[in-house]
This record gives sequence, structure tokens and C-alpha cells, in this order.
Amino acid sequence: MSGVNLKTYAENTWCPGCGNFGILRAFEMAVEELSGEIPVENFVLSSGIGCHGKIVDYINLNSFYSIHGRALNNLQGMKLVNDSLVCVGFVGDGDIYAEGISHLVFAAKRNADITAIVHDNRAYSLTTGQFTPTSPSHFKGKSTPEGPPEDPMNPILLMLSAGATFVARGFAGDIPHLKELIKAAIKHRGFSFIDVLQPCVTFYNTFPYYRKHCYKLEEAGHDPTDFNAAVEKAKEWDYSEDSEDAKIPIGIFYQVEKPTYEERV
Amino acid sequence: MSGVNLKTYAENTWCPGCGNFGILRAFEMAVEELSGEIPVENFVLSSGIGCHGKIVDYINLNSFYSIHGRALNNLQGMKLVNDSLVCVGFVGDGDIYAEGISHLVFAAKRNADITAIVHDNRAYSLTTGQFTPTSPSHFKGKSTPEGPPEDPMNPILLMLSAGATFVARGFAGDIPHLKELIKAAIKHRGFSFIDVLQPCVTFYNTFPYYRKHCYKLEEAGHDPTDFNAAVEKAKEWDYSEDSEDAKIPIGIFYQVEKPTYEERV
Amino acid sequence: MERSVIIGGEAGEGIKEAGNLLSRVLVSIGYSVFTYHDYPSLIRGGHNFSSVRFSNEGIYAPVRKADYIVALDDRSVKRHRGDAKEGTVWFLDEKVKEEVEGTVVRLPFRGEAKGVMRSSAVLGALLKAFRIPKEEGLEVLKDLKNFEENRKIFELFYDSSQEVEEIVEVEGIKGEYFSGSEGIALGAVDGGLDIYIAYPMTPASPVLHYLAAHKKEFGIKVVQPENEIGVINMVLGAAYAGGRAMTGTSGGGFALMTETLSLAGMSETPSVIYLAQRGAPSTGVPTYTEQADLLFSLFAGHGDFPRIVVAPSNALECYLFTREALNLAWKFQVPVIVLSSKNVAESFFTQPLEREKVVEEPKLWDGSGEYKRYLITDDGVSPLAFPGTKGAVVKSNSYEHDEVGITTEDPRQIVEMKDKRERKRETIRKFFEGREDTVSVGGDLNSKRVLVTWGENWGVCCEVGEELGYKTVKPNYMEPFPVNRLKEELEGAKEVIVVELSPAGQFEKLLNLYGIKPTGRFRKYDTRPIFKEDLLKFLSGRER
Amino acid sequence: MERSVIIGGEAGEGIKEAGNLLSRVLVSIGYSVFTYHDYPSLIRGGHNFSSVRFSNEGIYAPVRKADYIVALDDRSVKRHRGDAKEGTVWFLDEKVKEEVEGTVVRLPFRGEAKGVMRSSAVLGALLKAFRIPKEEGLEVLKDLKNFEENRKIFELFYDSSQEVEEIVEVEGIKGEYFSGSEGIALGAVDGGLDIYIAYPMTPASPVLHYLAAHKKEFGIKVVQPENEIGVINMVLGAAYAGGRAMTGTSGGGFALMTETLSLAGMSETPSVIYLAQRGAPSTGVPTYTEQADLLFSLFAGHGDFPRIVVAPSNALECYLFTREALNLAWKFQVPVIVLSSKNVAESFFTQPLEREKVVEEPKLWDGSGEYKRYLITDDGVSPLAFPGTKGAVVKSNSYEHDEVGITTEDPRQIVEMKDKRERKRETIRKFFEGREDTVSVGGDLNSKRVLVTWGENWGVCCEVGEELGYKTVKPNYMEPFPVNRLKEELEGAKEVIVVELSPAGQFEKLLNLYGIKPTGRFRKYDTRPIFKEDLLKFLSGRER
Ligand SMILES: Cc1ncc(C[n+]2csc(CCOP(=O)(O)OP(=O)(O)O)c2C)c(N)n1
Ligand SMILES: Cc1ncc(C[n+]2csc(CCOP(=O)(O)OP(=O)(O)O)c2C)c(N)n1
Ligand code: SF4
Ligand code: SF4
Ligand SMILES: [Mg+2]
Ligand SMILES: [Mg+2]
Repeated sequence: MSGVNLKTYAENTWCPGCGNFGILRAFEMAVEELSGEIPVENFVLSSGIGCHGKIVDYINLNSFYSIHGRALNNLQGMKLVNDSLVCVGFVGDGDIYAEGISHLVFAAKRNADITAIVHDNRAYSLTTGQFTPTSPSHFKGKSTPEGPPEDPMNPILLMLSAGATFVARGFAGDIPHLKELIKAAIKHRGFSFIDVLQPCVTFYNTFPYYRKHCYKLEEAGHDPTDFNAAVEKAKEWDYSEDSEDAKIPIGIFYQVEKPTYEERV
Repeated sequence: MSGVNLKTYAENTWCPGCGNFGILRAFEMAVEELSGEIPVENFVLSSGIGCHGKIVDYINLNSFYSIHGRALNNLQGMKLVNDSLVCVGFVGDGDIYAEGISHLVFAAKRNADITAIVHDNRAYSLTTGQFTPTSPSHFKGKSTPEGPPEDPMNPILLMLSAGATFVARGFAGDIPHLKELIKAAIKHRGFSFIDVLQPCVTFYNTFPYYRKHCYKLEEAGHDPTDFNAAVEKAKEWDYSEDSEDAKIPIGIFYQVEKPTYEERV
Repeated sequence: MERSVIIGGEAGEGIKEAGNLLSRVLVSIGYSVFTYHDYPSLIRGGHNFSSVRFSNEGIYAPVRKADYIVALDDRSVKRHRGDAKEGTVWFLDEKVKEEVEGTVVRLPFRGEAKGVMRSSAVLGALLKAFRIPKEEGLEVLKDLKNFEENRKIFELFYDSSQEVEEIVEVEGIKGEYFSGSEGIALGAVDGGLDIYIAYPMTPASPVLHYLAAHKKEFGIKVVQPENEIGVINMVLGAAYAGGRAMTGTSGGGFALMTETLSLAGMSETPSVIYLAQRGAPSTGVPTYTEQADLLFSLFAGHGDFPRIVVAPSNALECYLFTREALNLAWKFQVPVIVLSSKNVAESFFTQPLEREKVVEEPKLWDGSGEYKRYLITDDGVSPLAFPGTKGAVVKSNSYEHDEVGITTEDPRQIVEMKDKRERKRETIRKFFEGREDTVSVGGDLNSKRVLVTWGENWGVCCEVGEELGYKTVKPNYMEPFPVNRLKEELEGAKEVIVVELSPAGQFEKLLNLYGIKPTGRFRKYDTRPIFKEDLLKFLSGRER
Repeated sequence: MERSVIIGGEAGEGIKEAGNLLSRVLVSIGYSVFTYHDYPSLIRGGHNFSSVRFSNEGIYAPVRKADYIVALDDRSVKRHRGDAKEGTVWFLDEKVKEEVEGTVVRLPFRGEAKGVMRSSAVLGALLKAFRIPKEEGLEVLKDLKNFEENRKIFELFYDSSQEVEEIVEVEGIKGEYFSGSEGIALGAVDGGLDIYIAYPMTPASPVLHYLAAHKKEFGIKVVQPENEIGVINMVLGAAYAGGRAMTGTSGGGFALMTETLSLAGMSETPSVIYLAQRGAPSTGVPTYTEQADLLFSLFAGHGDFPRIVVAPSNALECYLFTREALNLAWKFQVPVIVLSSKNVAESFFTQPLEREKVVEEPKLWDGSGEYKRYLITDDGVSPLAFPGTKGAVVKSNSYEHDEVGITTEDPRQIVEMKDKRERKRETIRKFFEGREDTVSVGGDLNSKRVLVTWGENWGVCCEVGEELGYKTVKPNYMEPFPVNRLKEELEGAKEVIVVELSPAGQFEKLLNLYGIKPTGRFRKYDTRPIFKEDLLKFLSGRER
């Protein structure tokens, strides 16, 4: 499917080496591979504001470059009026775990048939490096020079308890794996959530750590239909640990079929 | 401590038989019993908007009658500048599970040393009966005459995964039990959460059902220090079930000690 | 011939329903009815009342005093004793202890009927009093869920109550009996609504409830999201995808939407927000009225972008202006605010309603060449295409952008886009310029004394204006403000009195902004409507 | 003697730091420096530049043209070729391929120094060019984290670069070199700040960062909550409990706060919101400037309630006005908005800064009788008490309320409370009435031609005004608007030209509202500041 031209003329202004490049590449590949089944004009992207948000300027597909925290609701609105659209949100960890957390929780609760890809660099990067909900308490940001006075949230656990029907974690440093996750998420009917570990080489370069500690759920025999097992796996790494024996599972934690919001409305 | 006069001259405008009376009574009793340890002038209440919110007009204690969804943040602000205050939020299910869900999740994440008492009548009652996040899908509200097109959220599960250090459920129909929960919540250092099953006799009279199906965790040998057990108990009743063999646990699901937000800031 | 009836009792015992049932009967026998519903923010108890005013001539305003007062409890007597005239006839529940003067009919309303069913009891008593045939009452009761039970109660009271005077059938039906909220809902549907997305908030909720109840019949979707920010962003998403979407809220919810309002302006996404004002600031007096969100609605959202604000004053205008609002939003790709207030939204009017679908096609992409969402055009309006269109890549953007919709920080492109949006503002201004109907005129048309007002005060101003010899003038659009048309109507006026419901005089400030300097002002802000007596008194006071 | 220097390169290679280091040296040898920092919304790459303008006389505005241009890359040469004059000296990285005219010094900036360290290289080259002794440079480098490394690079470039002209030490230190953001932060601290609560947003974040970095020294708390709605509600809670609390944000974040702004008005909770404007609407042009949130800031929030809006135009005013803002908020128990814009916030000014704590005691409860949070008073201000006070029950309320703070729906009590708040508005108006400093005046004081402006354009208007013979006038308070004082200054003017950064002319609308009709207008909205040349050209164009 090399016929799809997904590049725009926009100048890419991410820092060299940024984890966002991996997400961009994985998504492009996923679209190319899906383009036999899904006409490209049916894709709609939406994004928050932040380094992550720039991705929609770089992809030659329909897009609604939204404001901080709201992209998932723009997508839900689209899907309600045109069910043939394939709605993918590129959102940030500051964006959707802080500003827009209410919308994330409810997109999951409703089982809206959209996909949320979280560029989780564990920093507000475009605003020059403050802590986000997934920053560990040793993260020294500009608003908290001694680290945030609170522990990180565990978005995987939160999404499981909010009712998401597809819960996954990817790593921007493993593009083929991430591509497969994105394809699976897009194909999943209902709300799909991928927390993508996306190193920010400028404010929080987690590449080496993730490379060392990530392992794949599917290779570890995890059963993604088992909710309790998913909870256990979600707890395996809690976003604050940075020890040498941490194990960070990536892959699909949980997937279940349920009627979608759009079907029920 | 019968010396404490907690009544105001405000006319009570709740419907006769409303579950809110039980919460009011339980709280008054808790304050009276605690008044030996806590000077009454150190209590500060805050509330959202809704039938539940009226409670602060009826209690002769410091109060900040807030707007829809925001009371917990008002309390967090207070606590940050005056640590001797004892901050109690009376919030609604529409109020804090919908409009203000972001604040609830973060109060829990931060372990802010405040108490949230949710008047969970599973309806927007003051606005005449629309569905809320805890309404079951068979709830026929004014905005969804055929029932909401989404399943209810499980706030107990959500709070557990958000990091709350005191997670409980009470029933407005069991005042002595609720009073003890409120006392324990207030005494708990850190974020305390009580989802109070509060029947709304006008829009969703759940009194008979709750009376029949509630049982007490402490009588069932539940260990509130065991997170996994708490998750299991949270899942026992999921806010959508209304069958004849449902079992609804009330009491403390989980309690753990952790440094508070105010200590860490 | 004109009469007015007050029905008072507790919340939950069918006060509003009684008012509406009575009104419907009166409308069906040829009267013009205006009904004001007064209720506090509670569900049971307290004191509700409905004031039904009817006449064989068109009326659109509430009066304080009543010829008939139905009181289901003592509190109602106390509250309305001052509203009685000489000769007022009282219908009291038999348990009422308060004393009243004049004719009294005692009936066992509470003893014989439960809850909302009391409305049928009240209807029975009043129709008997007016010697209106039983059948007229049964006709309106037919639509109720529990027709049989209601019928029984109605007949019981009809049969056991007393006649007072004859209210005869009059010629010519004056119109439909409907509320502003129903007007909004029907206008939206006839303007092509695809989806209504709203979070409950008084006094906007009746629109949500009405549309939800009739969504199948109207072929629309109705959804209630998690909060107002979620709502308005769904609205924008739906519109971007080609669906006509609308929301409704009150001041607090609107405040939450303002960040996204600015996004609608920047992304040029058609959107309609119905903003029903209530007692403010903050939670305020939620079930009562005010007009103090005017300047907020005009200037809400950061940055400069064109918008349209329409301000209906009665049910028919609600219908017409909302229907137009949807078309305007899509014609110009701007946010349109429909600005009402509690007594436009929740009062019932008798007006001719001729429903007609009016759905204009917006400027659409012709399919040739590369699609550019923000094509620079002379009129500032770029052709629309929607996702799912082969050959088009539709890029909407909250950042400043180039024609394609890709982010730009280039000063020249920024100026070009801002100029485009300002040209659109001008296009909109010109669209309305010269249109007669941007301003309504009434009262004594030849008078040099003018009442200038907006929104819910229109009815009372016109009536009082006619009686006391004032011309009345009302802008129907607050943005673009029909300044020339308004000045035309004010030309030569010796006296210009601004009538509004804002303690700080927001409407007067707006007039000032456009160089109009009123000579006097009547500001009411007890959150109750301007009763006819209020304005009469104020103006008579001035004459002396 | 006046010079200007442009330093251009990529984000992340110390452009801003180079500008500030140079400026600090220049200030330390007696110059007045104004520095404009221009950067797009990205973290690495792109094109940043800083424009350092200095003179032995006070200067407060940016110029386009530069006497010295340092370009670390080709893009910088391309972007700034048009900013060169005849005789401009270029300092180019040795790898730059673009050709330039005139004197060129080539240096291995990128080869020898990494990232932000290049700032020291640039400093070395420029100090050498100016024949400023090395020691002066070392003095400012001392404060850096990596002093040793920076020193080495600085000396390497100082030693290897060329002299161009002598910039001599001049007499009398002109002041401190600080930004508007630092002014805001210090003003808040000296106004008694207890807690700063904010969510990051350009261009308000520097205040958050500065206060967070110095919180121990200042004895304050600094917290970053989940979103702006969470923020402003914490601010109100903190204030209710007796803490002086403040937040800072930009347009989008402010929009989210407006529901709670109305709550502050209703509950009469003292609160200070710093609103730093940027390119709008929506996400807009986030690192550039605009003045199009003016009317939003004045009318944001549903309902009528008094507020104060102050608009500083430079770093010193930021300090003074913010310090006053905290005191005003507590004196009158109202929300106060400190309204700046990107080039007030992020430009650096050289101004005398005399720090002094000014913390006025608010009106406090005297402890006698029953405490009533909303006691009706003549001036509309009720005595404060805070929770934790024995004998006081402090009840704050978002609903309309009685004196104690309990909800009311009674029309008489409603009017009483609204009247009280309107009296407070009047008290505030009177407080400012007659105060000279509500309006600043500059330029050619005797001219009948007037430039009227606000905020960040003040410096450029004054300078150009002086040169071309215009009087310049600026309101420092946008609410209460000093209309009389302004009219006084405009009296007899033949020409009144309004200078602002809003395509739709928001400031002009505000002037219109108060009956002031400008005769001409200069509106810039490419989101860049008004460079001196821009205004000179516009005004000269008019003369011909
Ligand atoms: C309402 C609002 N608040 C604040 C901002 C400022 N802002 C822009 S980007 C950003 C950080 C985004 O962080 P994240 O979502 O993690 O994105 P990243 O840059 O890390 O990819 C913030 C706070 C904004 N644009 N809008
Ligand atoms: C921002 C905002 N949106 C909507 C409302 C309208 N409103 C008032 S009360 C209420 C329902 C509250 O429901 P809940 O919190 O469950 O309280 P209950 O009445 O059931 O006790 C709503 C939506 C409001 N006051 N503010
Ligand atoms: S700042 Fe971080 S997230 Fe942003 S582009 Fe650079 S590396 Fe990527
Ligand atoms: S409506 Fe329901 S929640 Fe409200 S007062 Fe009545 S019974 Fe209680
Ligand atoms: Mg991030
Ligand atoms: Mg509720």
C-alpha cells in the first residue's frame, strides 16, 4: 500500500531523537497496512496541545487540531454523526491525564468507538518541562524543583477501572510492536486506549530505562481477556519505580467486546 | 457533647423521606462525638450544587457553598493554607462523578487531607431527574427516556485505582453505621472517600432495595488493608445490578497510611 | 375582556400543570394566554405558583394582581394576599387556616387528589367557575398519561365546585400555546438539527427534555455528556464531521464553554449555543430570571473572532431565531448564541406557529483541486468539506494556520488569516445591514418617548407603551448590533428609557458602546419578571 | 548613544540566555537595556532571536534594525538580513553559508560550544567587540550553574574575537534588569502572597517557575493542580481560609476560570488572577503577543459583580500593580485581574526597583456579636473572619444569600445583596476617582495630537511620541476605567490615535463605551510587538 502519501509539507519541529518520531512512524505504517480495509479519507485524527499534538500537522489525513485536553470529545462528536469515520486521538499525558481526565474516563465508561493514543512522556514538554500526572516524585520540573509532592497515577489501572474495553501500553522505541498495537486498537470496536511510553529526550530521557525494562505481555503468556490478570499486570510497574529490577509490561492488558456508545445512543 | 448547636434557621426543603436526612443526622452525630477532640470552629464544610448541597445551609458550621463539581478543590485550597482545619466535602454523584471527576481523581492521587462524602442518589435530582454516572442503564431519566446508553461507573473501584487512602461506602438508611464511617473518615490522615448510597425518594427510591441487599464489610471479616481484597469487594456490586441476589457491601473497603499532600508540598 | 388567575401550592402538587391545563383550555376556546411559572429551587414543598393571564386580545406579559387565586396551602394565601384585588375570588383548600377577604370557595384539593393529580382538581374547579363546558377540559386531559384517574378527579371537582362568571368562547384561535423552550427545540429541529448535546442546567434543561422525549419523531440524536466542556467539544466535533449540532446551558455552563467558543471562532466551526440566563452571578437564583450575561455572551472567549448573538423575547421568536441560528452558523461558519432568559424559556405564550423546515445549504467545496479548509476568500467564508470525502483532506486547527489548516507562526500568514476572519465579521454585518427585522418596534409608534429594551421585557414594554404612549424598540440581534436600524428608530426621540434586568445596566453599556445615550432607565433585579404593574408605576411616577 | 544587537539561532542553543547575559553586563556599566525575546512554540531547532537594545537614556521599546547581528545558522541570516543597516556588523558561525554585506566576523560558535553554553561564546564575542573588560562578563557569568565551563568558553571567544567599537561605562545605574514576569512574581510576594497556584501556560508560566524556584526564600507555597478549574477553586478556598492566593494563566486557561470568577464575585472572595495575553483566538500563536482578551477580561463571568482590572506595561509596573492588586483584592473582597501580554511578561526592562512589603490589613470582624459574612454595610464591604475563629461561623455562598450567608430566594433579600455589591462597585470607583496615577502621560506633553494606548505599547508610543510630537496617554486600570482622568488628558486634543494589538479594536470599543471617539487608529496584529520603526512609519505616513 505504498500509494498512500501521508506526509505534509509542515516542517517537523520535534527535537532530534524525540520519541514522537516513533509514534508517527508506527502510525503511518499502521495506516498504510490498514488502507486496504479503511479508505484513507475515513480517518480522522485529533490531538491535544503539546509536542505530541504537532503530529497531526505532519500527517496528510483529516484532522481536528484541538485544544488542550479535549480531543477525545471532538472525536466522540464526529463518531456520533458519522459512524463510518475512524477516529484516532493523539493526546498527551498532561493533556489527557490532567486537563482532560474527565473526558478520558467517560470515553472509557461509554465505550465510545474511538482510539486514544497517549504520548506519555511524563512531562509537560512544550511548556518546557513541568511534572504531569505520570511523572515520578523524583522528577525535577520547573514548577516543582524538588519533585512533585504527589505520586504518579497509574493510567492503565485507571482505564481498567473506568471500563475501557481495550487497554494497552506501547513503547515508542519499539515501532513494529507499537504499529501492531495501533492496528489492533483501531480495529477494536469500542474504546481503545494505548499509553505509549514516549521518551522526551530533552526533559526526561527514559529511552535507556525503557529499553532495558520493557517486556512484551504477549510473550509472557498474559491472557488479555482476564480482567484480574490485567489488574495484576497493571500494578507490576506503577510509574514511580525506577529501580534496576523493574519490569514494565507492554502490549495488550485487556480486551473485551461490548456494545459501543454509538450503537446504544 | 450536647452543647453543640448545629442547627441553622434555614428552612429544610428536602422532600420528606429523602436519604439526605440520614446523612445530615449521621454527620451531626459525628461532629458531636468528635467535638471533644476537634473544636467546632475548625470544621469547614463545602458542597456542590444539587439537593445534597443544601446540607451546608442546615449545619451551623463554617461552610463554603461552592459551585457544581468544585467543592473538593476549595477544600484543598483551605487545607493548604491552614492545616488545622478539618475539611469535609458534601458532594453529589452528578457533581463529583461527572462535572468534577477530575478533581476527585486528583484529590485521591495527591492524598489531600480532606474528606469527601458523596450523596450518591444516582440521579441529578435538583435538576429534576437526569441520569448520572452511577445510574444504571435501566434508569429512565428526563434526558434519556429509555435509559442511559452507557453503563454506570464504579466509583469505589475508580477511587481505589486513583490512589485514595480511605475508601468506604455507606448507606443513608443506616445512620449509626454511617456516623462511624464519617468519624473514621475525618480522623483518617489523607484523602477519605465515602460513597453514600442515598435514596432519592422522588426520582429513584432505592431504600427498599438497599435495605435488603446491603451488608457490612466489617461483619464479613473483610481486611481493609488488603488492596486486592478491596478490589474484589468493590466489584461485588457494580451499580448496574438490581437482581434479587445482589450483595452490596458497605463499610471500609480500604485504608492505608501515606504522607499527605499538605505534608509534602 | 381580560382575567388573571394565580394557582399556588407546593412543589410536586401539580401547580405548573394546573396552570398549563387551564391555559390550554382557554387557548382552545379562542383566548390569548400568557402564563408565568414561579418556582424555587427545590423538588417537594416550598411555594410554587403559576399565573395564567388571558384575554381576547394578544397578551405577552405577566401581571401581579389576580382575579382568581387558588391556594392549596396557607403559605400560598400569605404570599398572594397582596396580589388580590377587590372582588378577587379565592379557591382554598379546605384545610387552609389563613383568612381572606371576599368570595371564597373551599374545596378538598389535598384531601381528594394526590401529588400532580391536584392539577386536574384545580382545572375542574376553575372550569366550573368559568362555566366552561366539561368537554373542553376532557379534551386537554386526554393527552395525560393517567387520563382515567385524572378524569375522575377533574369531574369530581367540576361537579362539586361553584360557578362564578361565564368565560365565553371567543372568535378566532390566537395561536399555539407553547413555551420559549419548546420554540427553541422546534426551531432547532426545523433548522436541520442532527444532534443535541447538553448537560442539564436550569432554565435550559426543558429543551433537553423536550428533544429527548421526541428524538425519534424528530429523527435526531440527544446525548448528555460528562460536563459542559465535554459537551461543547462534542458539538464542535459533530459539526466538523458535517452534523448540525447544538447545545443549551445557562451562565455557569456557558462560562465553562468559553475556551471552546474561542476554538469555534478560530477553527471556524459552525455551532449553536443556547444560553438561558437566570439569576446570577454564580449559582445565584437558579430558577429565576436576570439579563446579566449579555456582555459576557458578546465578549466571551479570548481573542477576536466573529460571532452572532440573537435574542428572542417570546416563544415564536424562539422558534424563528433558533431556526435561523442554525442556518447562520453554517452559512458563516461561526458560533451563534441564542440568548434567552428564564421567563422567555419557561413562560408560555399564545402565538401562531407555522412550522417549516428551513435548511440552507452552506458554502461547499466544489471538489476541484486541492481542498483548503481555510481558503482565503473575499467574503472571508471558505468552502466546507467533511471528513469522509474522497480527495479532500480536511484539516481544522486551533492554532493560527495557513489555508490548508497547518499551523503557522509566520507574521504574514497570521495577518492574512486574521484579516480573513475580520472580513467575515464584515460580511455578517452587511448581511444584516438594512434588514428591517433586526429591530422590533411596537407600542405607540408615533411617540417621541421611547422604551428601549431586549429579551423577556418586550411584551410588558409593548403593552405599557401602548397604554401610556411610549414607542417601544428592541434589537433582535445583539451581535452584529443593528446600530443604524436602532438609531433610525430612536431618531428624534425626546426621551429614551432603557428597560432591563441587570443591576449594573449591561444593556445600557452596550447602547453606550454604540453611541446611544438613554435619558432614563428602569432596572429590575429582584430576579422576578417585570410585571405590568411595575412598569406602569415606574413610568407614571416619572410623569408626575 | 544607542545600539541594538540581534542574536539569532535555534531553540536550545542559548539565544535568550546570550541576550540576557549581554544585557546584564550592559546594565552593570550604566546602560538602559530593553530586550525582546522572540521564539516559536518548539523546544529544539526552529529560529529564536533576542534583540538587545541599549542606550545611555531610558528605553522601553524594541526596534527592528540592529547594529550588530549574531547568526548561529543560515536561517538566522535569512531572517535578519532585512534587519541590517548600513554598517551593521555580523558575527556568523563559521559554518554559515549565506552571504551578507558589510563587516563580518566568523567564529566557531557551534563547533566550540554546546547547547545553551553558546550563550557564553556569544557574550565573549560581543564584549570583545564592545571593548568591555572581560571582568564585567565574568561578573554576570558567576551566577550560572556551570560557571567554570562557561568561563572557559567565554574567555575562548573573548580572546579570539575582534574589537569593533568602544562601549564605555556610563554614569549612574539605570536600574535593575528584570522581566515583567519577575515583576509580577516579586510584586505578589511583596503584596503578601501566601500561595501561588497555577497550571502551566505560556506566557504566564515564567511567574510559576520563578516563584517555584524561590519559594523557600519567599516563604510561600507553590502548587500545580490538575487543571485551571481546579486551580482557581483552590485559590478561592485558600482565600476563604485567610491565605493570600493568586494564580496566573493565559486566555484559554482564563476562559476555564470564568465560571469560578463569577463565584468569586458572588461569594466576595478576594482573588488575584494574572492573565498574560498571547496570540489568539484559541491556541493561536502561543509564544507571541496580542491584546485581544481585554473585553473578555472585563466582562467574563455570568452576572453582575464588581472586579478590578489593572494593566501594567513594563516590569516596574508589573511589580507595583501586582503588589497593589493583592491589597485591592483584600480591601474590597473582589477578584482582581492583572492583565499583561507576552511582551510585557517576557521582555526585560531596566528600571529602578525598590522592593518593599506592602500588606494592608483588610476590614476584619471585630469579634463582637454574631458574625455575618455578608453584613450589609454602606460601602458594600463586609468584615472578614476566617474559619478557625472561635465564635464565628463563616458561611460563604455561591447562591444569592442573606447576611449570614444562607441561601435566599426572597426578592427583597436578593435586591439588598445586589445593591450591596453594586455599592461596592461604587466604593471602588470612588477609591480611584481623582487619583492621578490611574492614567499615565508621556511623550510631548503639550501636543494636541495624542496617542492613546495601553499595556505593552506604552514604551514605543512614548518614544515615538517624543520624537514626532505626540502626547501619549495610557489608562493603568481598565476597570474601574478612569474615564474622567482620561478625558481630562484628552481635552482639547485635535487628533486622538488609538494604538493597540487587536484586529477588531477592543480597546477602541472600550473607549467608545465611555464616550471617547478616537480620530485614527493603529492596529497591529501580526502577533509581533510594535517596533519603533512600525509606529514611526505609520505616523509619518499620516503626516504627508
Ligand atoms: C487550557 C490550557 N492550559 C494550558 C495550556 C498550555 N499548554 C500547552 S501544551 C501544555 C503541555 C502539554 O503537555 P502534554 O500534554 O504532556 O504534551 P507534551 O508537550 O508533553 O507532548 C500545556 C499545559 C493550554 N494550551 N491550554
Ligand atoms: C456548571 C453547572 N452545570 C450545571 C448545573 C446545573 N445543576 C445544578 S444541580 C445539578 C445536579 C446535581 O446532581 P447531583 O450532584 O447528583 O446532586 P443531587 O441533586 O442529586 O443531590 C446540576 C446539573 C450547574 N449548577 N452548574
Ligand atoms: S521537548 Fe521532548 S517531547 Fe517535545 S519534541 Fe523535544 S524531545 Fe520530544
Ligand atoms: S429530589 Fe430526591 S434527593 Fe432531592 S430532596 Fe427530593 S428525595 Fe432528596
Ligand atoms: Mg507530555
Ligand atoms: Mg445526585
